[in-house]
Amino acid sequence: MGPLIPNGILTNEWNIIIAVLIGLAFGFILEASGFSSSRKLAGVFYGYDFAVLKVFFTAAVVSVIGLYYMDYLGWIDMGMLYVHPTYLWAAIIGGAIMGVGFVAGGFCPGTSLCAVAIGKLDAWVYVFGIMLGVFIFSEAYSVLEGLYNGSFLGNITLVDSFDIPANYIIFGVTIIALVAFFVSDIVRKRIKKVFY
Amino acid sequence: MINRNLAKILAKRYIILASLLLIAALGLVLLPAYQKNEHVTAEDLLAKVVNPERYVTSDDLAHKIIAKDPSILLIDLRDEEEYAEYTLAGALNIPFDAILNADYEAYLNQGQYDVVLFSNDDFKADQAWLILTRLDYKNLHVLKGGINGWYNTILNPPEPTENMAKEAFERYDFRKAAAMYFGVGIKAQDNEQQLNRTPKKVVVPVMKKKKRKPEGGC
Amino acid sequence: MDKSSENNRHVYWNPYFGGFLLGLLIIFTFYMTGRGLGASGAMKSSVVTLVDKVSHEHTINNAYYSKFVKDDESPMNTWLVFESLGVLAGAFISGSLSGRIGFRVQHSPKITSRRRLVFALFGGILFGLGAQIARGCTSGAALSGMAVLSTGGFITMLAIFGTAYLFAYFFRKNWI
Amino acid sequence: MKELEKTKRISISTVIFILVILIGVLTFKKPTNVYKKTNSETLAMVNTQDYLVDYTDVDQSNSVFIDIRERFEYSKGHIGEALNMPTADILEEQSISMFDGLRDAGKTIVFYGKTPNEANSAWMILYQLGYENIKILNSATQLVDNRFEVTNYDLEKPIANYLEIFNNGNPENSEDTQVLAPVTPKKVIAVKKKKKRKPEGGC
Repeated sequence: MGPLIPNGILTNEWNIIIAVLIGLAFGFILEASGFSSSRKLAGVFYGYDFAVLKVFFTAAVVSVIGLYYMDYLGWIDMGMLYVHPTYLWAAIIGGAIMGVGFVAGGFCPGTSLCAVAIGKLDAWVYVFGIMLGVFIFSEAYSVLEGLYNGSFLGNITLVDSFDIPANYIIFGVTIIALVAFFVSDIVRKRIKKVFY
Repeated sequence: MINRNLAKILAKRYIILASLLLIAALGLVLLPAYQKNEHVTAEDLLAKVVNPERYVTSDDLAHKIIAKDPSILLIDLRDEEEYAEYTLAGALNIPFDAILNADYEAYLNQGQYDVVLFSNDDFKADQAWLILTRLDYKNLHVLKGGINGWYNTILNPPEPTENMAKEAFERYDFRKAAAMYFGVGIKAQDNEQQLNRTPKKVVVPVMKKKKRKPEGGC
Repeated sequence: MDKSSENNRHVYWNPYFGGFLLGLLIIFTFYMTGRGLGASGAMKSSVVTLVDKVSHEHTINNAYYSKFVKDDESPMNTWLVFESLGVLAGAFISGSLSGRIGFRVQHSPKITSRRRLVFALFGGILFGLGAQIARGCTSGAALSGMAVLSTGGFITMLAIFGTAYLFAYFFRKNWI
Repeated sequence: MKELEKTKRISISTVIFILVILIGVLTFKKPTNVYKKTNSETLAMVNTQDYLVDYTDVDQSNSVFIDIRERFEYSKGHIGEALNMPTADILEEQSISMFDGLRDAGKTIVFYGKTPNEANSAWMILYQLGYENIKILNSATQLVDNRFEVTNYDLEKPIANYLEIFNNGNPENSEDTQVLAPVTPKKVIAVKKKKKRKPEGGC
């Protein structure tokens, strides 16, 4: 049955409308969860606020469980979904650069857009920085092309990588997430409160 | 009392929520695996099989070819030699063995043309139709009777007898005219010309269907 | 506690609730469109559009820009741009409901606004660069990738948070 | 940490989420008929002629004839022992259990219709569902003078040398008469990509 638009059940014109609606909900959820505050976001790295970790892992676990249930029940065709491609070194190095950027700037692109919407000036600067970063990447593309296109492993999932059935992986991820929640609560109690 | 009980439950609320999540994940592991049908289920396939709409009669097809209907795409499922010998006007050759080749997918799996499959009879064409329909390809049709039927009705129609209805005569006239159109029974016709013409190469610029391409999103 | 909007400003959703709804939203997104969420793609589109406006020649010659420039449509006409417009609107609605709207620079009391802005710019540049290399940011690669168990998504997620924790020490003054 | 105190909404939504999953699982019905053969396997089988059987070659003691024509045609006349099962009914529960029984008993099932073409679809669907003991009677059947006759049938055999028909009635070969020859326009087919697209995406 699903996904609806790629299967032609809904016409492509809906794509734009749905994009705006999804964006609305996305922005609302991020903002209401407090992701428009850079200090709240950065808290995850200093142990005074684990909202990022909690929201992020809850979302990942809920979505992966939900999607696989829907797949089981035949409501959605997992084969039709876009699987983020794996370029091993690009993912590691890109992720590392993003990590430094995250802790230095205190936002990621999605949250910075939320912060832009409610008038945080540092987010405006941050978004400008992202655009500058994109610009730098594009200009230096000839240098980075090898990294960008290298070590391509295909649109693989963990099922392909580890050769374990998806259900066990999901179960493992759920346990990891729950342990992470538990540990984060312990850590937060020990660390000096930061008011922001 | 109630408050105290409530407080007790509330103290454990996150543990309860966590175990609910764990149960949901565990359920996924424990659910019995089953084999899935890809694309069209057998029941839907049967419903399509029973429906005679997939058949195109040779008269209809002749009408469409003569009217130069741009929406039909004829696919000849016989092998290359037979195709080279004789085929229908404008038909494209996809040998029966090759219908699942990725090269031909663009012709068979598209929403632009009404694809008419044909072979000598309609046996092979029906089988191809069934295999392709199971893949959920749309707009596929089968020429009823195949080339043999085409021969018997259009190229070499049986003459109606005196006591037949008027329609039969009209049909006969049409078939005769159609046969003429397709180059049969025309006197003083250049045979060589005919022979060279029939197995014409069909030029088909195909836009490949968009494959799932890893695209740099950000 | 949440009587005045001043107090309300710092009261956010239970993070589990936010995460739960976000998870449902991801499911919905995949169910409707077959793709995940994203954010930085919109910024890339804006950059491409800007550069294209300044010098069309340049975008065509550059191997990276030319991927996104088509003759018949604007590079802004992508799913992610519309989604990002929705994000802006949605965040504005949520912010105005809890009284969080207002132009200000948020920073730790130990640093100046100026320092915060410099670091924001620096972080933004790095994030923009990294997001392009890894083909996605936290929402596009990590979150949506994890929802379909994409290996790349998990690697990106681990790389982002791993490095962030490693470097957190050097930036501690900015936050604590 | 005010937000952590508020657990009402998350509890309610979790319960609803679990409920939806539960209802989904409880109401879920497994697909009854599952393809056992892939498309390429089917194609390979179809290309052999193993599934066609001549009337004389049928091992009468170990075979069951099934007439896949409509009921009234069957009632007019049929092969001696044949059962009737119109194509539309082959996936009914009773039919499937009958096929299962016959398969387990090691019997061969022979489908026939007016022509092999008619029995083709029913055979193909059941073959794809994994019933390998079904064959098609490679014969035409018809009712002649109230007697049901089974005649040989030439499957997919070209009935004529098509070229001959062009030669017939064209005895003289003149070089200069292209006037009447209809020049079929070269068909230019631009196949556009289909509506159904793989989702693309990324961040």
